[in-house]
Amino acid sequence: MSLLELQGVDAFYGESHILRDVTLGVEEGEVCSLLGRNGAGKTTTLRSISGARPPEVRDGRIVFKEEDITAMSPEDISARGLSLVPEERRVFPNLTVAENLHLAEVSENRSNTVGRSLGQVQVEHVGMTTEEVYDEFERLRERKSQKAGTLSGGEQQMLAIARALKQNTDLLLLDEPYEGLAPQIIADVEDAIRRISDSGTTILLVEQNAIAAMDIADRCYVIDQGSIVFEGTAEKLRADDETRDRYLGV
Amino acid sequence: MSDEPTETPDATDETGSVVERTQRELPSWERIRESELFVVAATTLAVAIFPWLFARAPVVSGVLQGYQDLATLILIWGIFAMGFNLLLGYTGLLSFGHAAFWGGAAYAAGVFSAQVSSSPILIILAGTSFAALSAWILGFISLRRGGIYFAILTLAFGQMAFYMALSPLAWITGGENGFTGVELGKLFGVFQLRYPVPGLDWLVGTWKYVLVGGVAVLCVAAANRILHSPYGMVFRAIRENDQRAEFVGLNVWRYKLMAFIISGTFAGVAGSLFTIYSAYVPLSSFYWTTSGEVVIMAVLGGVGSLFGPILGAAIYLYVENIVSGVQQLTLPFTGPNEYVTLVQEPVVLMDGFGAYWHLILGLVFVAVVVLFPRGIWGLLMDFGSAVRKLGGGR
Amino acid sequence: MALLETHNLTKSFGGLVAVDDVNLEIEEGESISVIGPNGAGKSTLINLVTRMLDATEGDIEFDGDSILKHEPHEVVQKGVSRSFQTASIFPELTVEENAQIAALAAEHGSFRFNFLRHRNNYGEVDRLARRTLDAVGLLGQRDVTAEDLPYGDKRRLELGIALASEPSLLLMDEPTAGMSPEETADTVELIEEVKEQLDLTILLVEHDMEVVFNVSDRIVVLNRGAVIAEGPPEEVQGNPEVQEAYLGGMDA
Amino acid sequence: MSLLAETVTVLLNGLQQGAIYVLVAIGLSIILGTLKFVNFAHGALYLIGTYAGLLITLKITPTGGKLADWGYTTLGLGWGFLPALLIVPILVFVVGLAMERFVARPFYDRPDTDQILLTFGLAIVVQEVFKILFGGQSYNFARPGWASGQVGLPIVGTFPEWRLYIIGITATVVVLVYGLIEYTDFGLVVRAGTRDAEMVELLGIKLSRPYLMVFGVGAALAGVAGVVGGPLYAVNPNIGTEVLVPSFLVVVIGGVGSISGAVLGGILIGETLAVMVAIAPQWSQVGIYVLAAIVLLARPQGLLGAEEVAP
Amino acid sequence: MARREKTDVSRRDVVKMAGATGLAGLGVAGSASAQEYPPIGNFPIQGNPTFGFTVPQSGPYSSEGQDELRAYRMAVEHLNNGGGWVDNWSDLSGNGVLDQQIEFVSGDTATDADTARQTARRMIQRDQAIMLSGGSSSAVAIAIQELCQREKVNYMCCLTHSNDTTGKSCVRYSFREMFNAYMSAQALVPPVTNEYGGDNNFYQLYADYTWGQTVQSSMSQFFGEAGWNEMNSVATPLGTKDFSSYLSQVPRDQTDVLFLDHYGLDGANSLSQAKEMGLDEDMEIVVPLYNRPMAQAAGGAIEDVFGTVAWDSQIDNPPSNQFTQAFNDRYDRIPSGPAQLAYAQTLQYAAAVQRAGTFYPPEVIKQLEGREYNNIGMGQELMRKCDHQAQRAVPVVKGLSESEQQQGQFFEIVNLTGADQLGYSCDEGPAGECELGPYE
Repeated sequence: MSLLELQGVDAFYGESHILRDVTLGVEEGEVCSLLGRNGAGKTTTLRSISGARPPEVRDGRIVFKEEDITAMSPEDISARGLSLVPEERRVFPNLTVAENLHLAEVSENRSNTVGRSLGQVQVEHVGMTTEEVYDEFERLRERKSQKAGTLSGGEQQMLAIARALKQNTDLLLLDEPYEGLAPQIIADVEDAIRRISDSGTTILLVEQNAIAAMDIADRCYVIDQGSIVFEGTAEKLRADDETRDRYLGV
Repeated sequence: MSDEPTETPDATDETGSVVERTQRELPSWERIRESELFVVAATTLAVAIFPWLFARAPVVSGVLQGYQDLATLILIWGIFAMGFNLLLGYTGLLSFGHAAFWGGAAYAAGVFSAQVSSSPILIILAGTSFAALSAWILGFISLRRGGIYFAILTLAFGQMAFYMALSPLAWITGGENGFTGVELGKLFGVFQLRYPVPGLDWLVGTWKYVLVGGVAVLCVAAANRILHSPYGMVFRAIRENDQRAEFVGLNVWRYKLMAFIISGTFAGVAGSLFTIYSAYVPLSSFYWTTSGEVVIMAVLGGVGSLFGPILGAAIYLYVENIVSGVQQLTLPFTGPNEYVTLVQEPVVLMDGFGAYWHLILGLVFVAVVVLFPRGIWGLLMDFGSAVRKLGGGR
Repeated sequence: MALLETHNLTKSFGGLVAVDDVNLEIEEGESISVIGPNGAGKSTLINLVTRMLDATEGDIEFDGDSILKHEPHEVVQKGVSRSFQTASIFPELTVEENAQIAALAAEHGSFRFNFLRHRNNYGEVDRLARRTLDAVGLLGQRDVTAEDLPYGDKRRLELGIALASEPSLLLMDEPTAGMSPEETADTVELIEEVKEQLDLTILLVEHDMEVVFNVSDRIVVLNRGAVIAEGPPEEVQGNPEVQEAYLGGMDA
Repeated sequence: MSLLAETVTVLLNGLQQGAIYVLVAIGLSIILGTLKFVNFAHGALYLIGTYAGLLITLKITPTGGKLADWGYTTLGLGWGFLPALLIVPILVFVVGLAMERFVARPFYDRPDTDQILLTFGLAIVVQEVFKILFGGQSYNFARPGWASGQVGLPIVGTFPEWRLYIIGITATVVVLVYGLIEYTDFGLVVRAGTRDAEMVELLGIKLSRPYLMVFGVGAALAGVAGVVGGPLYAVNPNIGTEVLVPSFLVVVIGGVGSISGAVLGGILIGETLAVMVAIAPQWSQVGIYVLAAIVLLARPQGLLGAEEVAP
Repeated sequence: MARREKTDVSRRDVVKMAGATGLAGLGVAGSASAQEYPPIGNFPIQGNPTFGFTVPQSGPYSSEGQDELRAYRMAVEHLNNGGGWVDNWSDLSGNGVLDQQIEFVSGDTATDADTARQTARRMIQRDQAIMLSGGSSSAVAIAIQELCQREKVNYMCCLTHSNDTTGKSCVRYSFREMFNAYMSAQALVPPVTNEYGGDNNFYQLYADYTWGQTVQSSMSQFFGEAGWNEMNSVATPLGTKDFSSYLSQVPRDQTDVLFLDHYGLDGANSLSQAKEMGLDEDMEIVVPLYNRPMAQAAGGAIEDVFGTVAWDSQIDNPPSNQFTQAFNDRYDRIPSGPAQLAYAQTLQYAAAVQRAGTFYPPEVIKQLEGREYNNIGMGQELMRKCDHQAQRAVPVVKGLSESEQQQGQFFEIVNLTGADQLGYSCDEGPAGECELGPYE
């Protein structure tokens, strides 16, 4: 069975029906990419998976490590080894880089908060140590006592990814990590994602920058108007001119 | 959705015009109730029979234990609460400083009566103008901030007025003793306020009540008109979505200021009437508890409606003045002093019941905030329409 | 002369430059779409023009006058109206009242001391409100409380409110966001209709290409706050820079 | 008395008067800043703290109220002041937890206005319950014997020992709370949650518990204020509301959510009172409101309020 | 204050007029004997005569109010059934007043003038009270007596100490048994100068409202006349809770005696804070007017502090002892000063009605005016006609230490300064400002 499965998910923002019968699966160890135009429902999918509200999932199931996480709170889902690097990074601008990173660690000491509901689920990954993170992202080490709000966009993106890596992540959800970044920086981020993937972490990458995403992904889904319209390997998508043209505009 | 743009409503939507036609043919109860004439007439009638019902009617007044002056006081606070609600209920701004306008008007009216003229009408005008002016100044400053800041700022300014009257201005306000020099002349130079109304005293009592009642009807008419003027709609629009109101091109800030001034003016009318009513201005009219009381009245009665706050004022004052004097709470129809006595020996539910009046009001208030945001008036309306539905009506 | 002009318009939040030195000209009667990837500064641009945000640098001229000194409601009074991305309506008012508020502001200016005049005396406001509701196809639902409308109709009402302000320039922020394909098609049709009917100039911010290509005379492409391309739809579509920044990737 | 000595005495007095407001205001401020909850019932927590302190410290004879009617001739434990200083904050902390869970939490999503109305009503209820139980009259909360004397100070001569203790206790508590917020994981979560609650939850941190703690800590601070402030004045059911209004001023002057802001605001209010008393006593009460108005108009977010608060 | 007789018309006058137009007024009935006098206020009485007692039942003086109410209740019981002083007063029968059983209503003043006036209105209007009594603060008393004058209802003040009550705010319909600030000062001079010497520097802090101001000016006047030197007197605004800033300005090395002219709660706070600052080590402290709630709230701080009280159960004379005894028998507690005032004032009124032979208020007033009596435990007294102020003895007390205090016992009597050493003529002091207003 897949690490993560969405089975016929219907999600709503208030009254507007955003996801329609979305079914997809992410296999352990792969880089899976969810592509689509702006507003196609990509972010909604990620928010549904990670437990953020809204959207409201009214139908279907979300299964992670063979456990139904559909109705769980974000912190419980996170405790099971699923981390989200959200759109626009969402680092805490009033905290220093070190504090931002440390915050991710705080969540590891959560035996008192979610221990009971965690049950027998095995936590396989242990988050990186701060040193490992700094080794990965040298720039952050230099800026560690700086407030995150003063970092550049690329640095904030690195920090957001680093923060997720510090958790015991089995599945990393990346929401438009390249958004608003300069090309050189995009290359850096792409590099980092590759290395993370190589180290064994499963990744679900959401992008509207289809070409960049196809570059890195093993498998792709394309979503349009809230429905999955394509599923297959990156090669297959590259070969499918019609889909690319129609849904991605490339 | 039709393909072609059309000009006439009927062509676009037939059902709409059908509905309209039925409404024209069969004016519904709601429609009558909405009409301005009906509101004023009903208010006049209610104001006219209220003191009789409350203080003199057989049986009813005995059960209610009311008295003439309390009826007058209820109308005065009713005006205050109704005006306050234009701000809280309709515009969505919670002020904790309306004592400044009530008290300011009361003192201004008192000082005016002693120094300038004892004509009741002029006293009311003087007090009201002073309140409107104060509201303009305080509103101008307080409305720079919204939400809780607005509540705290108004609270602060109200308290400032209190301490001003207490000490630095004691030479004119009488400080702690209050202002005792109120002079009251004849209404229109003819009617002594303390005299009963010839021929109608069994109904309305004194000229004082006629004055207060008349002003109350005018205030209801004015408030009703304001709510049915463009302002009413703009106020509600601001309450629901002030950003959108700004972006349809309305000067939201000035409308908020107007709501504040209008509600301050109503507070001023009420405060001036209070001076006429009591011939005395207590210092506590400036204290923040006065602001708190009007908040409680408005919310208790129901912020969503014109009359809710008046009902709230009636309930509050009734509990404060009558229920607080109840020494023993007994089961109805038990004990010798009931109109219908079933059991001679009173069944005492609670001793020293009156002492709990403030606590009871507090608990009811909390319950209303949590459970019935539309207040007791809203509850009654819901109940009324439920009954009508049961009776087979629409 | 252009209806709306921006000169070197710049807006930065802290270190981030959201709108970078944008020079824009919109001629009267034109329909312009602003497109660009997420975070390109499209919404910020609209917020600047409607004075929701203060510009860091540059100037905005509407009808030949700078509007930087004006409050948002004054800008609306001058004829710049906007619709919001999420239906920003007055939920507890009826549909008709929603339109009347905007009509009132259009007919009576931003403020008036008319608090003792009955609303029945404002026939012209009613007429404008009804005409607008008719234009957006909501006249039949005019007595419905706005929050009870289905989502698509709420967005329609949102547009109606913007139109009832009698704008000469209408700014629309993603009018089809969250709509089903059918609703989107209806909306496109609606936009074209009202544009014809009401003789509007339109500035549209949109990500849905279909909508953009259908509605626009001209397209402006923003990327990281700056204009990278401008021109008729076909031209922009073929522009490699646009392809790269917006549609494609770095090695497309 | 020399001008210098007088000045220093006035400043010291102001510091002490401000200290109580600081303690109450910090709680108000962090609850408002973190939970976005407006607590008009915070004064009631002060009230509870004072009565609890009184009853733990001393044995009193109720002379009014239902307790006296029910035949309680003496009340209180008479354990002395130090136990009260330890127990009361814990007690009020628990009250605060209950308040968060059953009062505040259901209202987090309601508008500010509803929160104000609810807590305003609650404040009335608490005050009335105390009035009914203990009567409306005042009780003497005697200062502890070991602190009722005078201490010699340079320049000023003597100063009441208890008031120095108040300054000391307040300073200690403020430092502790500051440390809690700035240097602990709990504080880190709270600061992060203030900015972006959803992201904190996405990081796997349950916020309901830190929120509960924030409310509890804020309440406990009001409890501390009640215990140390109680002996300064006669104890009666009105003290809660009396302390609330100036404390709100402190919060808005200092800036919502800022501990150092609350400290600065409290000291400013205290000093304004003290200095005005020395210069123009008639205007002393008016002075603090004028101060608040000026600060708010000149700097709407408060003196140390960093965040641009929504208008 | 401006005169108001021109515009003032009582409701009963009006009823007459209404009657003349052939319409039922507010329901004039009454006995034939009552018809000798024209209707005024709530006269003639329908049914049993009702007294209205306005006491603080909530707020800071509620315990005092409860004690007053006990005394009022006892007074009505005694009037109706005999007992207490009623047995000794020749005017009173112990069988009601004018053979009518007295009923009473009570209401809360909350020590707030507004509430008090509202309560008084209710009693006058709904309960048709023929006489009101009560009050435990000057603002309340002044507010109610002003209303009583307008409504032509007798008012018997209870605890009100301000000069204004029988000074510039005096009214025809109100009488005060309680002494005023002026007399407090006079009474304090002999024992205080006796104890602390005749040549002292004194300093005053006074509450900045009429009561405090009258205390302050009275203390300045009489201690000045006694040869003391006033260094300064500083006003503290009402609402002040923390007096430390004021107290720290008192020059310790030069001041011999400090007067704290604060009442009740404020007095408790200022006195405790003065002690806390150790001012008592450098100077003596005087609190011109004590009451029980204050003593209770100040605790041990009142030790050795001079002041005056309305009355104290330790005063040893037959009426005082008799009252203490009766009260103790009835309620099993020691009565407070205001309780004695409440009891005495009710009986005084009833006796005046008996003498007048009618409840007709102007006649009752005439019976009270200029009355000399010696039956309430304060020596020979005179209820002055010119300002309705009783000229009577004033008890001077000293606070007991905390360990000596017990329930109902907070002071020791130092002196009962006699009426002959107190008072002022009708054209000086507060009386000089008094214009009583009309009888009818």
